[in-house]
Amino acid sequence: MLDKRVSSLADAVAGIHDGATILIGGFGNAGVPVELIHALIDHGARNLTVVANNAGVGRSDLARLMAMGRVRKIVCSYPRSKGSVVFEELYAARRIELELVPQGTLSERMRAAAAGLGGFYTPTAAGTKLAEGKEIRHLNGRDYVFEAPLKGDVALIMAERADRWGNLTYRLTARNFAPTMAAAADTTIVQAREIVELGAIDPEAVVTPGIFVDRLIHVPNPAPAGV
Amino acid sequence: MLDKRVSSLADAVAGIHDGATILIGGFGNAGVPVELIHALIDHGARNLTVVANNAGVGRSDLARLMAMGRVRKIVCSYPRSKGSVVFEELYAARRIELELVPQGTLSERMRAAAAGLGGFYTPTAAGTKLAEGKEIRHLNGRDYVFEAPLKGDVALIMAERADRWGNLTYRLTARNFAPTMAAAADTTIVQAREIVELGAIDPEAVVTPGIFVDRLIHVPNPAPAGV
Amino acid sequence: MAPLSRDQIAARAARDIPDGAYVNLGIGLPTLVANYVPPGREVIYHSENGILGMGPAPPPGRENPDLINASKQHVTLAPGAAIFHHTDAFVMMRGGHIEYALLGGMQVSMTGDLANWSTDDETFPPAVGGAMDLAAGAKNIWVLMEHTARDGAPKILERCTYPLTAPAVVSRIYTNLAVIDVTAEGLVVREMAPGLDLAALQGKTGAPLRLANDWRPLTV
Amino acid sequence: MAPLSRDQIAARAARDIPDGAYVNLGIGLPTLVANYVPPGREVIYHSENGILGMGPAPPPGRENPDLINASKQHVTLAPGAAIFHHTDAFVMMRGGHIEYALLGGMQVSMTGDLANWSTDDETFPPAVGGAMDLAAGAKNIWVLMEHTARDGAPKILERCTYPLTAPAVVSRIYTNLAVIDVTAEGLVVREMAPGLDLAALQGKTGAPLRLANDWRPLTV
Repeated sequence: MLDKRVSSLADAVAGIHDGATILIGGFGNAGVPVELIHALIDHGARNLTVVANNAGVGRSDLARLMAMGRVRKIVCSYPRSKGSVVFEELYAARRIELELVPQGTLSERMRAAAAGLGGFYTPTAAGTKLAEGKEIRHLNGRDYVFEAPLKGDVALIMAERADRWGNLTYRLTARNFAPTMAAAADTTIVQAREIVELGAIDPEAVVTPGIFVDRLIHVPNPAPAGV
Repeated sequence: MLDKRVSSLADAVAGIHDGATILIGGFGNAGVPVELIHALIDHGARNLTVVANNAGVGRSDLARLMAMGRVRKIVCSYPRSKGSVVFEELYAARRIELELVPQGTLSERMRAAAAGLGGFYTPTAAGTKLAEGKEIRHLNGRDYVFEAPLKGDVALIMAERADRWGNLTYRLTARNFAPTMAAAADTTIVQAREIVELGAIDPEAVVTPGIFVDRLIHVPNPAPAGV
Repeated sequence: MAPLSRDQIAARAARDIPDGAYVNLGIGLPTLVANYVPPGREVIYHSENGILGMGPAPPPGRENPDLINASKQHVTLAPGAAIFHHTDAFVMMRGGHIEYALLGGMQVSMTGDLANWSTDDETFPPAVGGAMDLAAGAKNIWVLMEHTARDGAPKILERCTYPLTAPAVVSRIYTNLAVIDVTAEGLVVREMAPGLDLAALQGKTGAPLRLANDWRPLTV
Repeated sequence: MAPLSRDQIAARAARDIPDGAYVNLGIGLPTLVANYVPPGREVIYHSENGILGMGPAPPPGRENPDLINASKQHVTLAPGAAIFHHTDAFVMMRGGHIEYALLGGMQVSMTGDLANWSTDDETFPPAVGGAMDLAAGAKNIWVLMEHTARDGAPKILERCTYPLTAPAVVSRIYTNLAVIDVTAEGLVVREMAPGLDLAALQGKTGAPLRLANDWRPLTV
């Protein structure tokens, strides 16, 4: 029987190794897997590379993980957020590395990893300093930048509803990066508000098919992010 | 008011020009936009390039369009089907050009066009004769083939349900290539079994957002394909 | 001379958005545009975090924490809205499906180069978000901004001094003083604030301007 | 000697599919595998036209024309199934998410090259479908085929003579005569049909075979 449910948050994040690349879902405060981030904090892995759209707010959650010196590098489109402080401090002190990636390129690079592609050419950032040092190719009368796939060892994401095979649905814009990240990591770990019987999710309404999910933990009342 | 509904099949296919590249949805007999193909036959455009997974069956629908000498070239992964005859005849007589593309590459090339990418590297077909003459790049210890985007002037697709903005849902595996083709053509023309009020489709259940759709014709009882 | 207020710049740009258009409004000044679209026009707003058919802000107390826009503000859905994931949202942007992107600008060059993401100030970390994807991909890029910086320095230049967001993408500029088209023959003033003449406008602009034969006073 | 029937080849391969595996069954012989998965194992079948969690054929009269598999046969959905579009189906295949692809084979080389899409016969048009994507992308490629062609010619060769589907991808071969692993040290016979010895098997094989120390009789 295929059953991806685990019984504790500690089990959910077990085995994450030092130096791992962790994809973390969420855009603003929507879809942030708060309890999984807390579990990662408790777990102790360090020297991490974190891929996320933002670099945390306040001093909790991802910001706390960074403040503890556990994040070596962040790959991110918009590290500054309303209320972000920890990233700025670490950046000014040169204690964290930043790879700044345009948001669509960030998402597309993860999709390329998910899809088994070797890379792609995008017009985004062509002719700007974010393309410096990258391969430029002129195609169909326009400059494109070569971008490589971006794969995670682990993805941490939040879902609305799940079944034991790992089929997922999301809630409105909490969906954001989650479907792409789920498919782009070797081990995808999901916290779900609700776990339903197999067959209870309409096959046409599944957003993330279970094949992209490895572990599932039930977190019925997640704490709000960014507080 | 944004209203993509047109009142006749002739209006739906109006303006398709000779030499156009037409993406046609469907896999097997599921999701084939039969009435739109008939409208294209009646419309008269010729010298067409057709992109479709199969090259028609029997002597009706797409096979009929080909038999009329209206298709110069077909881009396709599996031109032979159970019951296909017209393509074989034209191919043997060298009266049609075939570009054979692996099914996943076909789909991904259309997605690249939809996504504004300049091309991508895929491991599919590397080391095979379908990669002959193509750029090969060694990335991450593996050979990849460069593939260019594949854009349509027109896409013809079948949906289950639509609203006047062109939001679409599909029926089971009739979905197949339609969401990708809808996004990959300059003019996307949809026949829908049902047209509902704006707001009647759950925003989270929309499969093809209306931005990818240009014209919508109500065909409540489509004829089965392949007969 | 009667320069426009920020709301008036937004209202002026709103007048040019056609019925049925797919539009992405950038952070800041452009977000005001939604308040001024003329009645009777149905405009479909895109948000890069996965919404097409975004509605206005909810009434106080009706905010849904899972329904926010790209500026992380609470929003609603219009009837006909669709929700999708980030990668698909950027397919729409990069792939030329968004018809109009109305963006803020720090600088615009006479050839339509846009700089709106970084002042190259190294004392704080850079952030780009979706600005480059939108600038590279939307069909029409309109910039809404004050005509000059706070210190009076021109923001419309022969060449941008700030790092580019994308080269040669802006087709129209709406400022508090003028509406200017970026054309193959250079910058063409379509509208000027009443009381202003071309010489005065040119004095506040860092690139040569030409007055359209059919130019009109800039009014809302 | 007791060579296996086609159903027995399928049954033998089915025994090696672990509980909870994501599996794509190729056209022909591999489709029989689903009939022989040992009870108690939950196997999730993928179909490249957009199904994960494909169930068996429906009873006569209950066919749904919109629910077909990659061979265009009517199928059903298992509880827990998901439907998606073609591009996403191939993300699963190309991206290494499918754990086992069980494919038919025309020829397999001693280094795991697979030829299963074309005999290079130019009298009829070529067709490839999803064969190359699956062969290039699935985690484990197992080939199920008769040990020799109808004319007795070996199908396991030092080098394929037919056009390749993908180079160096096959890890295991199930035939009517043997189960053979493709290893870095060459072809290793894990199981042989009762009554057959290595010399006899080698006589029907176009590449050198080595017998595993712990080889066993091939039974279902």
